[in-house]
Amino acid sequence: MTTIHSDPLEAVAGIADGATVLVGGFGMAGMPVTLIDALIASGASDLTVVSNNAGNGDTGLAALLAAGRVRKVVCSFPRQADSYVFDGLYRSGDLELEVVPQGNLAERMRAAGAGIGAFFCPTGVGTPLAEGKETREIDGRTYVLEYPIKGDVALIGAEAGDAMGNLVYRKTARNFGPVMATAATTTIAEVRRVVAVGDLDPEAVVTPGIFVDRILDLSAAPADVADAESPTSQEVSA
Amino acid sequence: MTTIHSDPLEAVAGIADGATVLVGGFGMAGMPVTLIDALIASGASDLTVVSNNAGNGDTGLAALLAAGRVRKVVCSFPRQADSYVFDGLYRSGDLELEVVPQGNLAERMRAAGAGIGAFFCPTGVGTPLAEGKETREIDGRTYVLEYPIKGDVALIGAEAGDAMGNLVYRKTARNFGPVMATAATTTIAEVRRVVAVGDLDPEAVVTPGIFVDRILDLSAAPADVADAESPTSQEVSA
Amino acid sequence: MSALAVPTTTTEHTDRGPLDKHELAAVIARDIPAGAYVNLGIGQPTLVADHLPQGSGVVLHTENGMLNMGPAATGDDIDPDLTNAGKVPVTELPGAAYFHHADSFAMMRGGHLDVCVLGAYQVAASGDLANWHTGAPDAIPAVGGAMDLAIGAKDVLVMMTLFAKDGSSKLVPACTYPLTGVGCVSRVYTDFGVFAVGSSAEGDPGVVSVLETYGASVDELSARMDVELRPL
Amino acid sequence: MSALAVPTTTTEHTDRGPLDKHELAAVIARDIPAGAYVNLGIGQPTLVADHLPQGSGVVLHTENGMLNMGPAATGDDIDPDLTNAGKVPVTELPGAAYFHHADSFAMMRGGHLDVCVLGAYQVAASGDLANWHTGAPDAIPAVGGAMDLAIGAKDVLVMMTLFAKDGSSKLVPACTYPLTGVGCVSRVYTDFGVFAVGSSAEGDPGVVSVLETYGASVDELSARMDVELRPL
Repeated sequence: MTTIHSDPLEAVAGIADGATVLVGGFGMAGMPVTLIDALIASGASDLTVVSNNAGNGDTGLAALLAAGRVRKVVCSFPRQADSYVFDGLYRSGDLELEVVPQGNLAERMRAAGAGIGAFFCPTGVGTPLAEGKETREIDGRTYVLEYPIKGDVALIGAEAGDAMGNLVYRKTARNFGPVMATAATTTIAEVRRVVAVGDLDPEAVVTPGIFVDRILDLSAAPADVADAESPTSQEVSA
Repeated sequence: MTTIHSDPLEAVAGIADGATVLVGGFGMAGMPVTLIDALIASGASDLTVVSNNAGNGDTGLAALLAAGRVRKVVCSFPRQADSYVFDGLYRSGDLELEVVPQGNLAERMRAAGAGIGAFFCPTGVGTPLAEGKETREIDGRTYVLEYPIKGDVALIGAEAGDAMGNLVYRKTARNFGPVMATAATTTIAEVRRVVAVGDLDPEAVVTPGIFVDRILDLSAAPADVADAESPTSQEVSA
Repeated sequence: MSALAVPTTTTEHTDRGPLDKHELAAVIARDIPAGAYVNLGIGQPTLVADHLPQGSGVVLHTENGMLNMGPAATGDDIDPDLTNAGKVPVTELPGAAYFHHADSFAMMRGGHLDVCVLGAYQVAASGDLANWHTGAPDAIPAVGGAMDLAIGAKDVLVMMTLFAKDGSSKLVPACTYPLTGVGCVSRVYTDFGVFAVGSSAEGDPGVVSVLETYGASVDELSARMDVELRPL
Repeated sequence: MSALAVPTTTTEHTDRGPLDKHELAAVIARDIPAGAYVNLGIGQPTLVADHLPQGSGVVLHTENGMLNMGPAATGDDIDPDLTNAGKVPVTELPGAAYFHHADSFAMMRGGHLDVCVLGAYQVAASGDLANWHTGAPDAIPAVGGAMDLAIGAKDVLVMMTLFAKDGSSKLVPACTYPLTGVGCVSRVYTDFGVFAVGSSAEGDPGVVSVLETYGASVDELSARMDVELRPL
């Protein structure tokens, strides 16, 4: 069952302190900006954030980090030209970091969503990122054993959704969204528009509704989260 | 590079004796009937066939089996009401059988296509199909280690394709096609129609052309394989 | 993880039962939570769809690659490209989605389905399931999606007759047929009653909780079974 | 598996070279087989696209989820939803396809790409690659897709200057920087020459085959490098 929301705070209500939050997007493409702002406003803290990057400038993920809500970041590429918020917290020891090769990040979340217990992966063999990990030679090639990354919550951005929870994306903004949607107990998607059930071509649905718990309809949401009403007591199972 | 063919024999040319052939379809939906007939006509033998079923009646896979071309079948469900060709060959000891749970069949081919060396899977734990296989407890659950199934050739059916090799499917005829396309060295698809490059919505392409080597255009193919010309010397790398 | 309602006391229906397969399908349909994602196995479990109330919001999954499957197709609606896992032509409801086999079974294996309803040869008190092979030496093995389905939902419900033709109970202390899955069944729906098994059963391991009986009392059923039954 | 043409003899170009980055990109583009599926890494490797001949049929992959990527977008064509792996706005060519990150990296890891072109800090004679981390103790580690790309094509080509600013060779007997991948590079394209390494090199392990030189002879390069060079 998918619920449709126009209030961003209601859409993120119930995210518990200590939760692992998967955050979609690659650069700004597919980044669930409104949901991240609502997560900041919700007050949840001690979070583990799994995302490709660790925030840019002063907004979005960087603002979540700056607000002191994040205990650990799991990502492939934290260091960027304008990742000064992350850089400062990391250097001061206030933020834990796990660096994961980008494809392993995706595949480990895919494994979580697909019920795979662990998998032997050739990426990173013989590098510092495989140190201490189990390896095995299979058919003459060496692999590293990698474990699933499961989220309590996924926050993703999509192009359009329907009341069944089905989602479609747009161009390379698709990136991590479909994978994260499968890997979290509760998946929350912000979409540019909600369409009537039956309007999405069943052949072209990228994320079937079974993976989507809540949809935030950006076309109906207030422009600023601060204008939104206070959250209801809706619960997220963690 | 994808090539488009109107001659079924040309489309399957070069499949070597002893090859492992992945054959799409679930029941008749998505079954590459014309390619299978062409494979029979090509004379290739000593094949290992990986498919969900092991043929029905006297046509398609059953005809391939009846012609004595298959050494081993890897499938989830060989025994059906009209699988008498398979049944006879199996009981007489003329055909080797590996039964694989349907989801493991799909996931093992997915692993082959995705470069995964092996994966821990919860399906079949404690059953006869896991006997002799490595198991491991991870986070309190027991898993069986499963290995990839790679094909030399995949024969699949799709709805439409373009000269880039992009494919779309129709309804539940999609089934194994997209997975097998990733898991074989050479993928050959029969399509009901070939469309101009640019006519397929890039958001709705299910199998990107990188996975497709040859397309048989059924709308341009002769009605009967016997009417087709003899194969060229085109080679399939195995 | 289970979303099934659990009754507080055992009800012995002496006014009705044993149930026929349609009545049993109705009982299962009654227990499926509104809005659940459900896979109905091949054979009798497909009857459950006929008894889901209008507006239940239940979404049917078929493992050959579809969500929001509609009823069986008839006449001109029959489309060879659109079948269920039993290869029976079906229809598509608004809001459907198609996906390939690896994605479909990932959906199951990943625990995203709420309920799966399966037939069985035997179910053990521990929740072990045997439904793919009778173990006959001359039988050709064929598993299909049975093992994937067995572990592929938050609640795996079995729909079967309680007794085999020879009168022996199919709900047993331990399965004698080859297993499909270990400890995977949460509830067993039969013509004579509904039972919670495995981790869904209350109390000691190996003891089956009786939720309801039809046409027989718990004591009468106990007398015909080797497994220990316990009312709620 | 490699589809790269291998020259029969080493050519020492004394009339040109060392090459600038555009000339080097043209040399790489010349060697990419027609119709190849190619991933061009962030930075200088993207220059290779400018030198692919019309009608080459080369299809560009970007690991953030697209095949048949077009040139960089300018002006009104800039679309925030359509970027390459360097987050630079790009365009879409007819016949493009989009897919999610797990599918995109499965495509790489599964060996479906023909060629990947990457920058490097160091490459070893064995084909080991170091291009993600200088090992500086205060550096914040960031790998992105580097390790996935390193093992993600039938041929991994490195594009780099042969010598570091301090004059030391970046083609080395063994990498001193943290590795990105082991034995994964097949060919190294530099301003001073083109080298086959690892399993692509002919002869003894640890010896580098020289395919071409630019503005220097093999002997002149050998004098400045610790790795053993061998002409074809």
